[in-house]
Amino acid sequence: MISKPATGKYPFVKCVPAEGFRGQQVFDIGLCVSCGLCSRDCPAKAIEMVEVNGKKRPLFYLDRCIFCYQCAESCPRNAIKATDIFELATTDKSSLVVKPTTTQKNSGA
Amino acid sequence: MTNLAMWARLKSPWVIHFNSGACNGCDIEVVALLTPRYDVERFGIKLEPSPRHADVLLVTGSVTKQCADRLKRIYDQMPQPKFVVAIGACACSGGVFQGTYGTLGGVDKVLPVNAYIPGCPPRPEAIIDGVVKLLNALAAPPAPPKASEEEAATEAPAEEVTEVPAETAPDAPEEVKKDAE
Amino acid sequence: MPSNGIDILKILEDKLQNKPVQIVPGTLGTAAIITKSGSHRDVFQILVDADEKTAVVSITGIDLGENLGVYYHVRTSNALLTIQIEVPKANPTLASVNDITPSAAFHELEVTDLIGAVFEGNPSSGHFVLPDTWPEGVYPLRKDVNACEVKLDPPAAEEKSDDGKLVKIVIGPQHPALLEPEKFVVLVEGETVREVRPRIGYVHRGIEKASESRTYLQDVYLVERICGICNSCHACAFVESVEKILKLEVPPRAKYLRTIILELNRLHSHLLTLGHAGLEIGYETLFQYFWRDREPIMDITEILTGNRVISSSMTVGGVRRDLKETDIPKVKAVLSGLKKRLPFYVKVYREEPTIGLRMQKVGTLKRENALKLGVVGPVARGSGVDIDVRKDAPYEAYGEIPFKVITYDAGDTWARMNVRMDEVEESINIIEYALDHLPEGPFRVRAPRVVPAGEVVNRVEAPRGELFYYVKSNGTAFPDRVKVRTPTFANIPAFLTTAVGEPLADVPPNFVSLDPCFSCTDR
Amino acid sequence: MIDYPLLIFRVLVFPGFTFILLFTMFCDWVERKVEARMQNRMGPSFTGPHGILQPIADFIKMLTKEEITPCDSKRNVYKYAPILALSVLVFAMAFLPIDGSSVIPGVSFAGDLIFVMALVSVANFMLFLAGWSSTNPYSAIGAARVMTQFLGYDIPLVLLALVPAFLAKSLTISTIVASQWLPFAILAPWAFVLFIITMQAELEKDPFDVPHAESEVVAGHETEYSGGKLAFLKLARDVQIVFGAALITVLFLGGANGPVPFGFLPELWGTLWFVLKVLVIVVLSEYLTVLFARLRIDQVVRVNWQFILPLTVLSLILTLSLAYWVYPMV
Repeated sequence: MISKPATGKYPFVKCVPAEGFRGQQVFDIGLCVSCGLCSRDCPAKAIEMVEVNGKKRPLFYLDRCIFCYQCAESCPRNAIKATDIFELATTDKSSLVVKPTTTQKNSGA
Repeated sequence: MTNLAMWARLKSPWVIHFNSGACNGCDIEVVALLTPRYDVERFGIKLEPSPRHADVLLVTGSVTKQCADRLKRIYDQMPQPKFVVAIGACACSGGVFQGTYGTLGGVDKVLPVNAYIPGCPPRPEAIIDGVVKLLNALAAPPAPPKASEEEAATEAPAEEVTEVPAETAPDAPEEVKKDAE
Repeated sequence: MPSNGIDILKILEDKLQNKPVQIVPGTLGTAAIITKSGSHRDVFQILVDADEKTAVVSITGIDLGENLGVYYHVRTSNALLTIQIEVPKANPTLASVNDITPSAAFHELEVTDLIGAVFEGNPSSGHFVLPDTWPEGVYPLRKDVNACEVKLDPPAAEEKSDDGKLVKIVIGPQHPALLEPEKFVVLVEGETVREVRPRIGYVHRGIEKASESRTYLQDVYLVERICGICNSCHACAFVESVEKILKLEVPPRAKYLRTIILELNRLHSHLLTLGHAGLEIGYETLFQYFWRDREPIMDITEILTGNRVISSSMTVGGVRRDLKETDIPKVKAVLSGLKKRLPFYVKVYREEPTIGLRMQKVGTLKRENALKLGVVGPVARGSGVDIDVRKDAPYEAYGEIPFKVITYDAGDTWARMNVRMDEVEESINIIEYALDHLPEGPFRVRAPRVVPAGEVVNRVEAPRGELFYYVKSNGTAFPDRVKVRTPTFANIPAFLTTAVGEPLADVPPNFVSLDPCFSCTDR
Repeated sequence: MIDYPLLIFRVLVFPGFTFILLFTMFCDWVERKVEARMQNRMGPSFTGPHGILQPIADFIKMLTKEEITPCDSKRNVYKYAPILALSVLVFAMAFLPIDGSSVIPGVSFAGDLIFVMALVSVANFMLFLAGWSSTNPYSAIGAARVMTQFLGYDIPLVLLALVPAFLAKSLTISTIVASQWLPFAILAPWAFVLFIITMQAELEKDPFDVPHAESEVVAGHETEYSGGKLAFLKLARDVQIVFGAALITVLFLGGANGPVPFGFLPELWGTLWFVLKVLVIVVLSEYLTVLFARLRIDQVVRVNWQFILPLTVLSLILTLSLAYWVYPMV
């Protein structure tokens, strides 16, 4: 009747989502051709094209993002890649806006 | 004394969950938190049925026009100090439903929000992470100017008993004609 | 008893020879029946007389410019008919068929609220799904209305109405028995329920309208979020509709993968409801156990699609992600693990005395009432009506996979829950069969972004029952009209009738046995 | 002569007020932990070692929260009912010989069993008042259910409490405890089982927790309460559960009776035995709670009048005959 609890150890043990989990996207500015397809196809209007050094680049609003990865699929140059970062919670909404910088690492939280 | 109160507050955040027009995706993840895999009772988090008992309001879903008023009312029914957590893309900003005629957008259009948990839906782990981050932010001295704490300090001073309209817990009672026999 | 083997079109043709009725076979389901207001009542009468399973699946109200189109989608035991009527926008009235088949009542009210067609004989009182303070005469689904700009007044204080000796108990919008905001005013006398008045629409987001301003590609994600529980079913129903208009053949591997994802959806939904029922009758342990065993299903959904809940795996032309050969053993291990636990749960549901006390003879829906109200899914099957879209009109790979349609005859809460209990096992079998017979080949084909003009209807068996989609395209990248009829919408009338006369304490178990999903209902 | 410092110590600290409250919170933790483990969960874990401080944290937190009084509540009743319920229960508890003698030495009098049972009813009535005074339909229904249930189950409860009284030939709690060299649970197991079931109903625990049916009446009579009053209301309920267990211990398990190894500090050992027995009952009752679904109010009432009450009377008759003809011979 009393068996070992089925409770996981999170948050004390890091949780590793299954391979292929749709976490935060990583954008590689080096591959971007400023086509704007990601922004056009985004169902949640979470991607805005902003000017960086004279070129239009995608700006991600993670608070709107529904993590469907349509942007990654639409991108002709695979500039948007998957990660399994999901611990994005924050007490400050403005930290959820991910600006297109040269190389992007985990910027959530 | 304040330390003790703070300790108790951090160790016993009772939550109430309100769906303000979500697709159920976030809601089932919130409920999943109670179940063996995640079991947030470990941290003293309890899901309370009545807003009067709760400390944290978990809101899921873009706020529909029909629900906005209700959401505000539930927030008003909660005793100070109280906190709001927006769970999921819809609660954070309206998500995929931005610009539909039935919704207002994120929860912050209606209430002061203390923590945002993006995701569609966020994993239960992400929700735990969000609550932990909220509690850490509360514990961090000096407390950052949290909207609701300020309100607590200004709007409800020394006065211990706040009068509220009769329409109280979960739903406004229309009338109590039945006397307890 | 007439059931299958009725040639409903022939009967109609025979009986409607002198009426202004035109029958076009092969469009919008089995056939489209184009008629005028007034004559449609005759059509309904013939259908109801000929086939006991006749029920209104949905009514699509559509803005056709000068006219309003009112399309009754009718299900018979072996056909899906669409009765098309046009009424002038200036005077959009037509006769209700509520008295011929009560299954139309809810749908007619919805059409009245959203597009403004008035049904004589089915008067609406107040808004049905729109907010209470929504201005009169503004119908959001009409093309000339910019509903986003409608400003609402602050809500008026709720007026106190007098119901004599009855006590009014308001369940919702925030109530522990409902995970979703929805209001049910229950009038009780002592502890006995005398009337239930629903007020749905708290989750009305306006998705049908919103889908008209988004591309087909974006709409897949939008309709998926109509309901987070049966999300894949919505996505599947929508992409199938688009594929029908495009006349796109989906590769067989994609069909099987879709079937697997749909069944995973059903599995987790059924386990969720079975557990939730435990919560409603105060059996928390049952809830915890079911949800514990539901977690592995979520894990394999994540392996397959990349998210625990909303899979986002359907796309026009196939699925977005292939199933890796290495993942198949993982999925199978989880399924066989669950299969081992099942007999225990079946035993609990069948034999636990307190469950029997709380569920048996609660909310009994007789077979004839189930037919009359047009309920769908496990609710219908719990009342002994063997309707299941997977069998009646097979889609995806269901035509090739053997499975049973579970029916129980009792019609009470207990029967409905047991239908789900048995369907869990069937679902596991279906997934295992699909995994064993997974065809090789591509998992998606490219689909054009612009869809030619056309209109289709499509049905999918969601965990809660028949999910209905009507999609009309106008030759652009944006759909002209998307109409969604969700299973809970069809099942709510059953709750309203069965709750009456029973104790208040029976309301929650009765209610949860419908597996209500309001984000579906309201859209 | 009365030893005042000792008396004050006994009333306020041990085995009086402080001890009872801390023990109640401990039992609350045990309950939550047992429930969690039975449901394959962990339960409170990180508030103190193994989460043992969780109930204290909850209590302190509720004390620090804002108190809201609904404006058309019956103000005074609303305000004092929770604290009265709590004090009545703690007072009743003071009659139970926790460490071998009652909290105030010598307070025990002939027939105090009846008095204690009456206090239980009064406490229940306070809980009803708490719900009734908050003028919320859910509270009102919850309160009405509390009332219905305790009116029904009080009768068998009192009748069953007479079983040990007959066996001990006394209505005095201390005499009942003293005469249990062999616990009455063994002498009259039928009454013991019935008493546990009835207690389960009296304490509103599953399968009889109708007044707390979340899915129907939200939080029942507690719905409107917040802050400190809620803290006392919840505490009163927890004390009630411990009190029920303690009553079972006293009446059927021989209270603080138990072997005293090494022959020193009988009070300490007595308390230990008492606490252990209470814990066993608490765990048992939580076990039942976890195992069953909730009945409907009409079913609860029907169970009482159709089964519990006749069985109670039967068990009383059986006990009487045994006590007068069989046991004296043994």
